[in-house]
Amino acid sequence: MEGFLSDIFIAPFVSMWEYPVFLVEVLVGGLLVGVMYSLVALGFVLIFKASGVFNFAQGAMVLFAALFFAGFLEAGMPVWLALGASAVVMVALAIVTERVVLRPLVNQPPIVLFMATIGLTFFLDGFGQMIWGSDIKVIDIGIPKEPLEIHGVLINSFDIVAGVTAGLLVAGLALFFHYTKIGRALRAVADDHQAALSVGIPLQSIWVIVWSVAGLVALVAGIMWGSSLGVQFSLALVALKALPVLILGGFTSIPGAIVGGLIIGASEKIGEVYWGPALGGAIEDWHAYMIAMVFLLFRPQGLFGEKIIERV
Amino acid sequence: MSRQAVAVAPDLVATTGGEILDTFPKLLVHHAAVRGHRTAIREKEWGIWQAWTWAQVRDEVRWLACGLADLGFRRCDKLALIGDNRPRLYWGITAAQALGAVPVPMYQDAVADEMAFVLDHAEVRFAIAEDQEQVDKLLLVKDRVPKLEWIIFDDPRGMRKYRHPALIAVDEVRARGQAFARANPGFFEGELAAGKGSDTSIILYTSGTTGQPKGVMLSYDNVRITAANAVERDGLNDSDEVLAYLPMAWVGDHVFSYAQAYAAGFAINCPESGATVMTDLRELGPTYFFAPPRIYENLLTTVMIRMEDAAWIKRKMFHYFMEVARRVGLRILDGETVSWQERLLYGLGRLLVYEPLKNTLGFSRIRVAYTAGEAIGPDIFRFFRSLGMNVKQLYGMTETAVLVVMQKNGEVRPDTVGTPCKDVEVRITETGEVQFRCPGVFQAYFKNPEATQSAKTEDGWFLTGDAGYFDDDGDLKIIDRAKDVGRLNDGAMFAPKYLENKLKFFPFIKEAVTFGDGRDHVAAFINIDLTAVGNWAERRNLAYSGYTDLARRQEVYDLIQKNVEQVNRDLAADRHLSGSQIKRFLILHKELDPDDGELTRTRKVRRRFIAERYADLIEALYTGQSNCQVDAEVTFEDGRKGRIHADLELRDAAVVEVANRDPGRLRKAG
Amino acid sequence: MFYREAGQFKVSYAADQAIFPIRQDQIGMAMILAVAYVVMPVAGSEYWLETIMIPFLVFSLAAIGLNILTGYAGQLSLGTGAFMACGAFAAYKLTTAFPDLNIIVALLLSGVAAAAVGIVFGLPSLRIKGFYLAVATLAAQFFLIWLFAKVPWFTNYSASGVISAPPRAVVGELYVTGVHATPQARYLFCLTLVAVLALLAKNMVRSSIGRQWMAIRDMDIAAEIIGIRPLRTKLSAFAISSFYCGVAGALWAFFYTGTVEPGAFDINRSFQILYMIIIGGLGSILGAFLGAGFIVLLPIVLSRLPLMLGLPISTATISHIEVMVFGTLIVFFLIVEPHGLARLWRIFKEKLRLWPFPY
Amino acid sequence: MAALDQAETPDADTREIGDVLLRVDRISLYFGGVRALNNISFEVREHEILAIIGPNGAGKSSMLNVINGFYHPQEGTITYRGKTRSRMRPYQAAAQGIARTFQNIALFKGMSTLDNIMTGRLLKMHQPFWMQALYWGPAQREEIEHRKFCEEIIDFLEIQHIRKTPVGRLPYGLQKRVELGRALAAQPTLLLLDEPMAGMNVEEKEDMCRFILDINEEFGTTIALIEHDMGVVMDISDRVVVLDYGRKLADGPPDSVRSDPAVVSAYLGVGHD
Repeated sequence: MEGFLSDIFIAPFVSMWEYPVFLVEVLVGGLLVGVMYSLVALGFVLIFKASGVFNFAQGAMVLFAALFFAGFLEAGMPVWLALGASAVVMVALAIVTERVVLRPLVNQPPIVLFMATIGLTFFLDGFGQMIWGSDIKVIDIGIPKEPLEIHGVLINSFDIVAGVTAGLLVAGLALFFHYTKIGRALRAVADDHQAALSVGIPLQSIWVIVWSVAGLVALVAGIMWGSSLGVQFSLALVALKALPVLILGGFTSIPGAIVGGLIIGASEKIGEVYWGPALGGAIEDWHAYMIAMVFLLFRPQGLFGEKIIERV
Repeated sequence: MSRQAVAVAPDLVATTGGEILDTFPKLLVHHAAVRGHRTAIREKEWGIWQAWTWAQVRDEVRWLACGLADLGFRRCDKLALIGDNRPRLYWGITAAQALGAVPVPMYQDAVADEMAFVLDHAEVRFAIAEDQEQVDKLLLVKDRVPKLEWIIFDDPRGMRKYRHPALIAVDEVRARGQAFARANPGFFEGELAAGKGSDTSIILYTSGTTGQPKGVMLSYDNVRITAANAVERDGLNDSDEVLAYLPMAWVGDHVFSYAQAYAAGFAINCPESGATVMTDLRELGPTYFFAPPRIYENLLTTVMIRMEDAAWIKRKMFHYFMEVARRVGLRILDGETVSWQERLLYGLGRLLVYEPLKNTLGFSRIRVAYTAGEAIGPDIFRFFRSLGMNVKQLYGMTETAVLVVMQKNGEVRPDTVGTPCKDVEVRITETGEVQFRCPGVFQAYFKNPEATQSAKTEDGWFLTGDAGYFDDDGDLKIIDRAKDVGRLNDGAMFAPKYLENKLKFFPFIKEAVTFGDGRDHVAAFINIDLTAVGNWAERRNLAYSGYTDLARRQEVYDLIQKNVEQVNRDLAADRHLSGSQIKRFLILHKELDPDDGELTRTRKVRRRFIAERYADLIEALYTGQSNCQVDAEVTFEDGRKGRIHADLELRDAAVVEVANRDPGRLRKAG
Repeated sequence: MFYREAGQFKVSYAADQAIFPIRQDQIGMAMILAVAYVVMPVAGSEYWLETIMIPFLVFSLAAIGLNILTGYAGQLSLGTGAFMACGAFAAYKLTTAFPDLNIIVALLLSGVAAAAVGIVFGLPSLRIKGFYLAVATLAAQFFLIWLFAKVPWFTNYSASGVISAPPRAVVGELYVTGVHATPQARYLFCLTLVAVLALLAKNMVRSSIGRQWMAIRDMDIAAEIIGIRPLRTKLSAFAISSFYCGVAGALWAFFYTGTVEPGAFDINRSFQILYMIIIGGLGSILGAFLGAGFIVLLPIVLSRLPLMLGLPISTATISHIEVMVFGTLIVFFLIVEPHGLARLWRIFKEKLRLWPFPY
Repeated sequence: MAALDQAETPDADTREIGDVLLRVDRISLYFGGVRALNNISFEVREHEILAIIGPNGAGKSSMLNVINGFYHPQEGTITYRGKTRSRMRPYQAAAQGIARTFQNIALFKGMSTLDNIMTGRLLKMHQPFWMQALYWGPAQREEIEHRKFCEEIIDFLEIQHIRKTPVGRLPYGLQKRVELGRALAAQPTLLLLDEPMAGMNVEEKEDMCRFILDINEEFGTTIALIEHDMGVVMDISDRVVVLDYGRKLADGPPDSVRSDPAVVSAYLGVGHD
């Protein structure tokens, strides 16, 4: 017991102190994984913000997009064409989803819409695998995977590419939201559906756009995750990792998704490396949730969420 | 609940162990002893049917009676009861009777002035009022009826601030009664024993078609023996259930809900409120039911309207099986032979339509149901009977304790009223008037010897004033008031009510008034049925703003004209009445209304009053004008008066020429 | 059509508040029980009892549990599987640590253990609501499953990390778990337990505690203003819900599969139960049964359909199609009747009661 | 419901207005930088009907929210039944006998009329949950006993016909009545009504007025209400407090408030009502 306590409360800190470079490596690695979480969380946030739908299918969309992309590559398409074709598939998916699932359920309570996205998850999982099979596919789009050494810290170059891509995507989205008419309309919807209608944009179009954008984000995330882990069913489970990110960042905050992702990624890696062995390993399954939950108790609306003022 | 039915032989009702059960209070004590744990009365209140057993009712009545006695209520005093059907009001009747006093139930929807007349005429000393509404009316007229000493109220709601010295809560009377009973053991029993069958048991005021109401005094024997005979005839017993929903002041309720309940020992059930009667009826599912024709009519109308909105296939099925029912239902009910195919089809109809339909109306458990008071439309009558519901007609009046002529099972016709009951003698005079001598014939009209004399002979015959005859099957057929039966100038017989009823049997016609005595032809005033015609108009996208507007529409006139002409065709087939077909009619600009004195409280037409009031219109009908201006005073719901102006259209209706016409002499029955 | 309500009037509040106030419903229920108790054990094959009826009962119980929390108290939970696992492992520890403990007591105690865990994980519900809470319950889901997998004490240091139900009898030699237990005995035991617990649940939701849950669900602010203490009410829902899920988990391990590993109670199990209450109907005990029946039967029907139709499809493809159809059906159901099968039944029953009228 | 007691008050036309039940003392409430209530003081006396009036945004609803513990004022004190309260939750206020209704009906939509009213009875029900689960003996007796009480409220408010109807299906006027019933079920000492007659037609308003007066009269419940309809306010209240942008303008009997120049210029004069 004493040994266990020491493994929990003393040894990790000692080890961090003794090998700071390793700590930095772990931290950077964690942050870069966190960026990938952010990518998935971003999809959630976009949809939740614009339509109030808690889209559980975001993870399935990542898998779905990756399956199509990998499938197109296997079929011999060049990368840019596969990318374009997959984008078209994701937009088509957004249109079909809006028409078949969302529109008939408009005005239903949030939990019903949430359940519908679970139904959608099943459909996407089944459909994607029915077409492309359930074997593991490899995505190789030429991103280098050699480790790089920067100031004595070893970093995987793939992770850096992924981080930069995610960063660019986030920046692009931020610009899109702030400087385009559609983007502004989307923000208006998030604040007030009535207001959005008065701007003159039909709710349906807004939903299609936002689901398309979320689909494209999923495509990027799918390519990134797929390149690093291979395209397989477990990719869909990445979505579960994104949920604590959401709690941390707030369901409606894009910066929250980014920062939340970084925090979760970093703490997860650190926890796994320093505390994992003492606890028997595989703690990354839950410890992000634990962090998020403890955090929630102090700030129920998340890091960047708006304060909830209850009115009578 | 145990459903052990105890058939009640009349002798059991009459005597037990040497004791003569000749009054209702004695019967109550008897029931409390014999079936003390069975339910005597229920009231839907606070969401459930609150029930009292016979033993509990006996105690309640005893306390109430002692409480009344404590307040100074004495033998032969009069106790007024005003309100909806409530257990405490029924107990009030028995409590008064127990003291040898006379209960006087009054119509709860009467206005204060009408109440003042009855209170004053009946010399009422005490009154039990249901609630604030009735108390307010009583307080309003109290100065005009100096004999009224105490106003006992049941529901204290809203009267917290009332400080009138004559007011007392029924609970307080009950509490005083408990104390009084403790202080005077044997008092109640002594008073009970002092009552005898020939005493006056009740005074029921009839809202006659003319003049002021008359107080019909009925003895215990009148009511009790009549009720017991009817109980015997229909085999009613203490497991029956009846819904007490008709005005307590009406003899119909008094006999069916009070006297027969005591005679047979069954339970009566008071609805939650006037607005919930239909729901309560459905919940309760009575086994014995009495309703005037208009209630059956309303039910049929609702059934048809609701079915109109059903899905296409359901509607088809409904109409198909109703057709089957029309074909075989009556024959099955009357015990005639029917082929097995038809029986099978009818059985299927029962499963799919008849039983569920009866269930939703609350008639699943009906063993016997009656209608009386007015003629019932043959279609309505057949509709309910074809469903397998044993609805029958009877004939009687307040002055005979109602039950004198009733239809027997298996001998039911829509246009006759049946055969005389036990101990009933019937004779028909030269003029066609029906007269009775029977146990139910009343004692006298209270404080009105002239009226009594003109209604009752020395040797006990009651002159009904109705014209009628026995048909070839020995069933009595009533056509009209004898005095109303008149002659057209060509000598043809004119029975206005018979014509009016024929008109009213059409769903679009709510009321009709016909004229023709001493005239060249028959003419009619029509009141359309706002619900039915309104529905009809809606289906035709006919916009209208209200009754008056709808009534003057050409389309509506056309519709009514068809009905009038159908009546003429029917009349042409009757050798007595073919000469009195309706030549001209108009649709009145307003609904006939009891508040305007045009109808009685029981919604009977006051023909003479109407004739005077609308003399202009009648003249116009006979002078061949095609239009007529009217300007009439009306009373609104809240009692305000106002005037209506309208320009009425007068129409001709086609008549069927009949070659050979019997001058229309009424046959005397043998 | 079959209802004959005229004459079924109520003279007491007890009768008016009965679970089945209408006689025809009482008869229907009696018939269902007769079929469940007599026809099923006699006529049902072992396959039918073991792969359909017992899981149906176990799922129904879990669905009742989740329905109490989500359907009645309005607290969305994705941690049902974890609470079931609590019950399963608690039952295992109890029965192995105290071999003489009656199986019924052991099952109920394992429910209590799950309830205790439920209370702990319900604590955040005071501060957080809706989907935030749902995600927080995922913490319970992942943490607890990890815990049972990683801490060998829970499996009595079994090398495989799997627990097996020891043979236990209700009375005497009447074995209901383990190798000696006949499918009939196991089925009847489950049936009785589920029936009793369902009755208790129904009683709770029609009593004061149930009204408190629904008040919190429908409008938490108004509920607090009329005197309902939010935390206590939510925690009571968590506790009782977890109790039901825990007992269901124990039944799963002891009566359905016989052996179980923590993975059997993973997040997919949680979602499965959630579908049941959504498809069956939120806020309805009947709905829990209907939903469980639907979800148990659907995969069986789906997996046999191609065979029955004679379609030459590979098993892998069938399983993918199955998943797809399942997802589609869920969406379809939500669109057609978001209030679930229980609402459909209620509408149907209302029609029958008013027959032949439309209203 | 309350047994008719003729001897209780000798004078039939006045209710005994008693001691101070609730004292609001120099209350100020801020939301962020916005000052919703500014140094408000007034008293509610036992058995009286007090109306709080003022234009939209005057802070009337905030005042009720402060009284029943939903908002916590930054300054000032509230004394209820002689005890100055510390920061409390709404359910504690309920336990002390403060009930209320809401401007935008806050019924439990998924429940029937009866269940809504039964929920209001909750503080009086004490059987443990496991007894409720057994629904046996004391638990069933308790249910029935409270059902009886609720049936009397249903009778009082004349909503028998909608007893078992889910409240979501009821028209607005009836929902308001059910909400009043739910508040009454708690047998409150102080009843707060937030615009009980908003959005009603004349007939419904008359009914509601009668119910409010009857409640006050039959049960002696103290009532503080917010209302826009000046006619109604002047008719039924014993005293009127006028708020305007968080300040108190006037406080007194209807007649004196009606003629108060500050009130006339700020409120009545602008053609309200």
